Amino acid sequence: MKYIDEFRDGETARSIAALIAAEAQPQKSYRLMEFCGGHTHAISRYGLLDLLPAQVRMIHGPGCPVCVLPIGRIDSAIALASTHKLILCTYADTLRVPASGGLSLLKAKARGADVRMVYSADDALRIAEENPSREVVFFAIGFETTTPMTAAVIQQAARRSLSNFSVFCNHVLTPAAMQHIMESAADPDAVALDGFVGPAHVSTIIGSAPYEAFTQRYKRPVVIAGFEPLDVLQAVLMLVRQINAGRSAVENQFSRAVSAAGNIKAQAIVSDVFELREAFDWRGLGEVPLSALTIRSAYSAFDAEQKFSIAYRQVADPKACECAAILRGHKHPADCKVFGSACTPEQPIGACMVSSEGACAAHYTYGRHKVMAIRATGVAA
Amino acid sequence: MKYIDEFRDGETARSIAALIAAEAQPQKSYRLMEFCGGHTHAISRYGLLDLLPAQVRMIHGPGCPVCVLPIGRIDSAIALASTHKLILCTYADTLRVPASGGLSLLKAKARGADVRMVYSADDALRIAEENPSREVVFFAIGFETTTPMTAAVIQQAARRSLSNFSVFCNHVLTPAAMQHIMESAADPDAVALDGFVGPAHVSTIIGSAPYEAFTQRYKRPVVIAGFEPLDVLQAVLMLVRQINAGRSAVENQFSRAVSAAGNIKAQAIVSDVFELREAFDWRGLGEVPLSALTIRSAYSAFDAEQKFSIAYRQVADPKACECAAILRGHKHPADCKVFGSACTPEQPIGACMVSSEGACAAHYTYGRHKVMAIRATGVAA
Amino acid sequence: MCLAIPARVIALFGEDRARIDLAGVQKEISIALVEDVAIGDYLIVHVGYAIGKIDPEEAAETLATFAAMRATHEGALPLTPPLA
Amino acid sequence: MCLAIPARVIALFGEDRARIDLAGVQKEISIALVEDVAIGDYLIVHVGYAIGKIDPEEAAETLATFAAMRATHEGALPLTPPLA
Amino acid sequence: MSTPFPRPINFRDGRVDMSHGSGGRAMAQLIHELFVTHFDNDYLRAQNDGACFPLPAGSGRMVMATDSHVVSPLFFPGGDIGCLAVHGTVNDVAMAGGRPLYLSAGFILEEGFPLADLKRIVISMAQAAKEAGVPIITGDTKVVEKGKGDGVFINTTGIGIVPPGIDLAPSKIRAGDAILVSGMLGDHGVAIMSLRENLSFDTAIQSDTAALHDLVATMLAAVPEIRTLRDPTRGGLATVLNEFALAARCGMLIREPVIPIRPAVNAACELLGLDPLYVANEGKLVAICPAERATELLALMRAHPLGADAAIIGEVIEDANHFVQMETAFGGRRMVDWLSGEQLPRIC
Amino acid sequence: MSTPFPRPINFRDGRVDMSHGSGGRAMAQLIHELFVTHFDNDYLRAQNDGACFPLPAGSGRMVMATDSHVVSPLFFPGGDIGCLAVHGTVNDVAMAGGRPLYLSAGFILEEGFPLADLKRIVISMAQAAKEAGVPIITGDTKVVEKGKGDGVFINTTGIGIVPPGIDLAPSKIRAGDAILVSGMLGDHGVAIMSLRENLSFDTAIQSDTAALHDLVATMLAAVPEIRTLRDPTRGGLATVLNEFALAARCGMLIREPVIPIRPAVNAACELLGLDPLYVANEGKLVAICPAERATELLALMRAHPLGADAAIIGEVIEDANHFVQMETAFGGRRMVDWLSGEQLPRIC
Ligand code: SF4
Ligand code: SF4
Ligand SMILES: [Mg+2]
Ligand SMILES: [Mg+2]
Ligand SMILES: [Mg+2]
Ligand SMILES: [Mg+2]
Ligand SMILES: [Mg+2]
Ligand SMILES: [Mg+2]
Ligand SMILES: [Mg+2]
Ligand SMILES: [Mg+2]
Ligand SMILES: [Mg+2]
Ligand SMILES: [Mg+2]
Repeated sequence: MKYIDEFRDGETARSIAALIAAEAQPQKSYRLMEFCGGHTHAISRYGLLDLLPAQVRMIHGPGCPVCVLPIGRIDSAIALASTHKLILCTYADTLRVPASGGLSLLKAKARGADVRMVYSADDALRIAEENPSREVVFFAIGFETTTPMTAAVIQQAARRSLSNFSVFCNHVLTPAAMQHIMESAADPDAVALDGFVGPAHVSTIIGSAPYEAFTQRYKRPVVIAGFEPLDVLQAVLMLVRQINAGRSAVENQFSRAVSAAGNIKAQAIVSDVFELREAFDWRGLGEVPLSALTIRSAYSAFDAEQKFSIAYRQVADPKACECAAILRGHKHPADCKVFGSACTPEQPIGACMVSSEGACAAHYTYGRHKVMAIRATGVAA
Repeated sequence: MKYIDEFRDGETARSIAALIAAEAQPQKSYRLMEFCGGHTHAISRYGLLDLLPAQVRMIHGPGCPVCVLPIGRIDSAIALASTHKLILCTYADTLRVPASGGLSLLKAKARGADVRMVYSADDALRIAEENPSREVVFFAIGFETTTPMTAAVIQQAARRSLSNFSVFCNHVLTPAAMQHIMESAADPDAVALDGFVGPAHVSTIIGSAPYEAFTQRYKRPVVIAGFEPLDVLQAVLMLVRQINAGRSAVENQFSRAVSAAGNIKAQAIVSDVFELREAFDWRGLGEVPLSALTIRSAYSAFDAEQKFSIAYRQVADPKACECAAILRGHKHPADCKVFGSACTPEQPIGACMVSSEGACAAHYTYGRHKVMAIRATGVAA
Repeated sequence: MCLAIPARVIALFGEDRARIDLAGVQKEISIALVEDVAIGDYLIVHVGYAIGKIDPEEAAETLATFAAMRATHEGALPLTPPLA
Repeated sequence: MCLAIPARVIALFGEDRARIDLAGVQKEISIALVEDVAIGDYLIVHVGYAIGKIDPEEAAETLATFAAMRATHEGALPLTPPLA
Repeated sequence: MSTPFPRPINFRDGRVDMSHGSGGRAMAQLIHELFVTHFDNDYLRAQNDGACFPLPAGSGRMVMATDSHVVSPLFFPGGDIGCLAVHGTVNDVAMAGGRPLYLSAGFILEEGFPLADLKRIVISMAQAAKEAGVPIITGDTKVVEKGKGDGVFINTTGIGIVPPGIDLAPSKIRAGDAILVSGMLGDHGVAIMSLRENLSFDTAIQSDTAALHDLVATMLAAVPEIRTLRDPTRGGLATVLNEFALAARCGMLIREPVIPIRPAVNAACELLGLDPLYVANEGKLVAICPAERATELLALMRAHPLGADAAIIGEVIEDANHFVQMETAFGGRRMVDWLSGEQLPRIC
Repeated sequence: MSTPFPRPINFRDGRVDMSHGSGGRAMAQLIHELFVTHFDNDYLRAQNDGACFPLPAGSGRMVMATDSHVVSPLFFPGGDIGCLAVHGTVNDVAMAGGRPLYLSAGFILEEGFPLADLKRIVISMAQAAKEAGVPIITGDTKVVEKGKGDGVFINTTGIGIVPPGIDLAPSKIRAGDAILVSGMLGDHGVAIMSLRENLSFDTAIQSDTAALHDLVATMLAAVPEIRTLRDPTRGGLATVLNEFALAARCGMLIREPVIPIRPAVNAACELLGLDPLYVANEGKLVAICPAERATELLALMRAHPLGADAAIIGEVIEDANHFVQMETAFGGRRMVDWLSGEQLPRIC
């Protein structure tokens, strides 16, 4: 597969790794947060950690839209499907996210709620057209990458005057979350992160420019990277080099798909339909100002939150869960007492165990053999 | 079972039969129409014909509400369920009645129509209350016996202001059909029937009085009989005696349940809700004036014919079918060329093969061994 | 025809409901269409409603007639002839 | 996150639709979010929509960098150590 | 860490979801903690996709029988779909004259089905299998989406060994043979119908569901001349007799007064417009045997707890039309035809 | 009049209705004109509720395996539920080292299902059974109401004979053993997914559904030391290896670059966010054999038409955690865990 296979070559990986090993200074610490679950996935799936020297540590960020969806919003989605007896369309990713009372959308479906898995926002629109006598809500989640499609179907619904279709919008914003991670510490300068691997496809949409303010303000380098393993390794090398040089610039490893300005057409569609939400509750991170989108009043007829008077009720994250610390880079999944025992991908307790891109799930699924080995031998991570 | 078993005693039957044999005059013909399918059923099921002398012949009348339901009205019921996508509630008896295009309610159900079998009209009302967002139509069929329940649920629906419930009324009247059988011949005096076994439970409701005009006008005796085999035999004996005496009175064999006036309370409920329909198309008989009921304007909100603008389209009975002649006593099921070959209870062609009470179905199910024997030996019936 | 069967009333409830028994099978039915129902009455039950009552005296009379006929013509007719 | 994959455009239809091919797997997608799509382009496909195009020159440049790095440090690191 | 299932299944509040049929960890856990635990035998514990067992010793033949169980409601007076699924197939093996050896069980679960109900059913199956002495040695679990199933369907397939000299077949039926039934007819069907919404009535009647292989073994040991056996399940006695008549190209004549039917079953049928001859049984059999052995066979059956109400109900006759006829209690004779369509409650 | 079915079934426009499961005339006719006609063997013609067959001669053991088939869509590139139902159970018998002898078939039909489709499926089953040389000797038909099934479910149960000396079991697996697969992985699952509404994509990939008993016989004849065999159906290769690891209390290490997967299967998985190791196969097997016999076994498999793309993909290792691990094409190592939940298409 062109533009895929070339970026998965093991020989090249070892060459880049050798450069990283050569250039990373032994006494220095390179704590790099890959913001995005796509990178977390690549790191776990390809075993990239094995290729990095000990002083280069990868920290999994909150960049998985499924993981960060707060319990309260899943509860609302379940209530829409169960109480209002409407058709709730959702990407499969959200089906197993734990909600209150041991529920999830999948369990609500098993209890009779009409929850339909869609592969594209278009399918939700089609379902609404095929079921004119029933209300259809699209449970929209995702970062900037997934937002334009939701905007496009809302525009279409408006054009077709579809009265039984609406969107429960949960789209969130990457730069705001990155900023929050820095801001939420008492002293941003002391945050235990030395650089960021910037998201691939989010940046395809928003461009590299939005990260400039971030690097300037927080003096941490950001390297936008593709999701293939060589992309990640090259980005790590680029970060190591910036850190060595004391620089903190935005660099673009994923130049084959990301420009400075991003996808202008998609941005225009998004800003026609959406506007900034004052604040949004992120699972693990808590309330983050200006970190999400809401539907503009011109399209309020398609806003499920208004149509069905959805009132958000904040639900505390489970006590035992260390996600908040993990998502901020303070802890590792293996540090959580319930990892792999009470908390598993089958019965996740916290956000990070939900999607295969969550920090804990990725570790459980792809890296558990190492954690187990570590536990067995008593060696700390 | 008290009031049941005593009326099924074989010894007594043979005694009554002996009296009939003794009293029926050899050269005389006693062509007796049991109007009602209930009697047809009893005759077939208990093999009563074996107990009657040759000159006493039983002729199966049109007294099976399922058999006489015309194709056009089943078509309308299917259209309600299929085109209007509503819930059609029906007694199981109607499910297999053949409609146009090889359909039936059962086949429409198999093709996705929401057809629900109910045991009582009350169930239809309950289904309407349980499905407030859907239209529910009760496909009401039956003679005078089954009409009061339909009237009662319409009254209840009105009391509860149920807006999603209506009735597709197909209730028909016994005396009108009996009269039609006499009238439809060029010369009523020449009709090949010498007496009538009058219906049991219909008469429980309407009483014996309504038959007086009939016997006076057509000079044919009517004996109202219960549905147990001894009831039927006794009624036959009573008819033989009247015919021998040249009398044509209304007599009541079923005096344990039928009075002259009938069930006044039920009659009142019926006449509150229903009024005479100008004419009704009977399968096999064609259009019969004043032979059915329709919902009064005070209850028109519950009249599915008005609510869904059901236009009756007459559909000709199948060519090969001899039902019309059979129902008038001119022919016997065995006279039909397709009996038991193209026309079977599984794939009925005509009305009389539909319900187990139809003349042809009763013969097929209970008496085929004799027809077959007759055919094999070439002996005419 | 109209499938209907006599069954004995064993309990009366409000709202025109009664419980009937037929050889150990019990069912709740509506008695909205009949008047003056008492426990012990035999009701004629059709599609979940009583449509009438059995008059025990009339029934007894009919049975008496049968008995009389039986006395006159005991077993006078043979059983069905064997299959043709 | 944001599962997206580059695939080659093999046909263009009206209403912003295109057909893409990925190693013999073909699918119709929406190109409503991207401009100037030509047959032969590699589009980045996410949930049935193209979100951007691969710039072949930039891709070539990245691959050239890789080649250069490979030349400097061939096979310099061992495979993963055996299971602990 | 020797199990991949760190948390036990919640059999109290849990529900079947699609993951229980995915082949993944949730499914493996369900199989281990429910099926293997309760069916409890070495064959299942071996965790193969099939079970190996010793080739039966001796001569004779083997028999294989299968039935899917789709009964609704799942729980009914006298039993549930679980024991029914065991009895149904054990009986089909027995009707071939076989001594049942092993069963397989295939579950098709509907998403959302309460795990508590599933557990109850599995325990009932395990109990029935144990009582019958026929282990469930292999199985399969599938989960279908909500609305594409009906709670649970269970297929059981059984194999057994038919002793040498036993060769039952309806084609062996001859005119003059006696027709026997092992007990009261219609109990199962009436027990099921009493629970149906819309029909609901109260009765003390319980399903007769039972495993008949021991009764059959007793019968065949004494009267190996038995022509054929069949359990009158769906479609009841009438259907079995029509099947026999068609297969043997003969007629059947039964006598209504001697057919054992409980008064309450008759009453329920009167109320609903049904004919008890067509109502299902799950613990009864119909036997055809040479007339001269009928009395002896009857006595034997009556001595067995599952045959206490057995009766000789009629005889096989010659008839080119293969009709089943009945002499009524009343003295007439009528046909007992194949069932047309489903037997449904009638109003007329 | 020798048949009670005066009019033939309309297999062109007809639909399954409740009467086809009632036990009555419509059901008897369906069985005669469809199942008995197409499956066509003396066992079925005998019209018993079970089929009797000769006790297999010789020594050795027998095997019994069951599977219900609930695949959707019912017809797919390369096959349909009919042939799949035959292959699926023939393969389970074969995986135990058995030579399949007989099959049973249990149909659960949904009211409204087109009889034309049913006929097509039955003909496909008959063809597959014939090609495999494994007759379907007994069956069962149930009809469920519309909305309580999904067109048709088919349970097949098979029995076979395991030659003396063959005793396959995952518990016999030892560290050091070689892991082999018989061909390209993931074809069936991808062919099915390509037809799913919402996902629909076009590919030349066809289901690999096939009966593997001949391949297995060849393998076992030459290398009776094979430890165990399994067909990686639901849950794919990853699931089989995890099952083996758990049962044998060992670990597994496979090598990504040598696992045979078609580029189009990989591409489809990339598009949908799936992992081909978890995708279903219906004509492939996984074999574990002592390392020293692996090369010979591989050569044998490759010489068979159903094993042309066979490969040695890894080895059994010691591991107290019973993990399955994979050396990636890339050079790293990762776990190949049990599937969590269903494998569903992802957006992230
Ligand atoms: S293992 Fe579970 S509970 Fe612990 S931090 Fe991760 S998600 Fe939270
Ligand atoms: S056998 Fe059929 S076609 Fe002939 S008269 Fe009777 S119902 Fe009509
Ligand atoms: Mg069977
Ligand atoms: Mg059975
Ligand atoms: Mg049976
Ligand atoms: Mg299986
Ligand atoms: Mg259901
Ligand atoms: Mg299996
Ligand atoms: Mg299988
Ligand atoms: Mg298998
Ligand atoms: Mg069966
Ligand atoms: Mg369905």
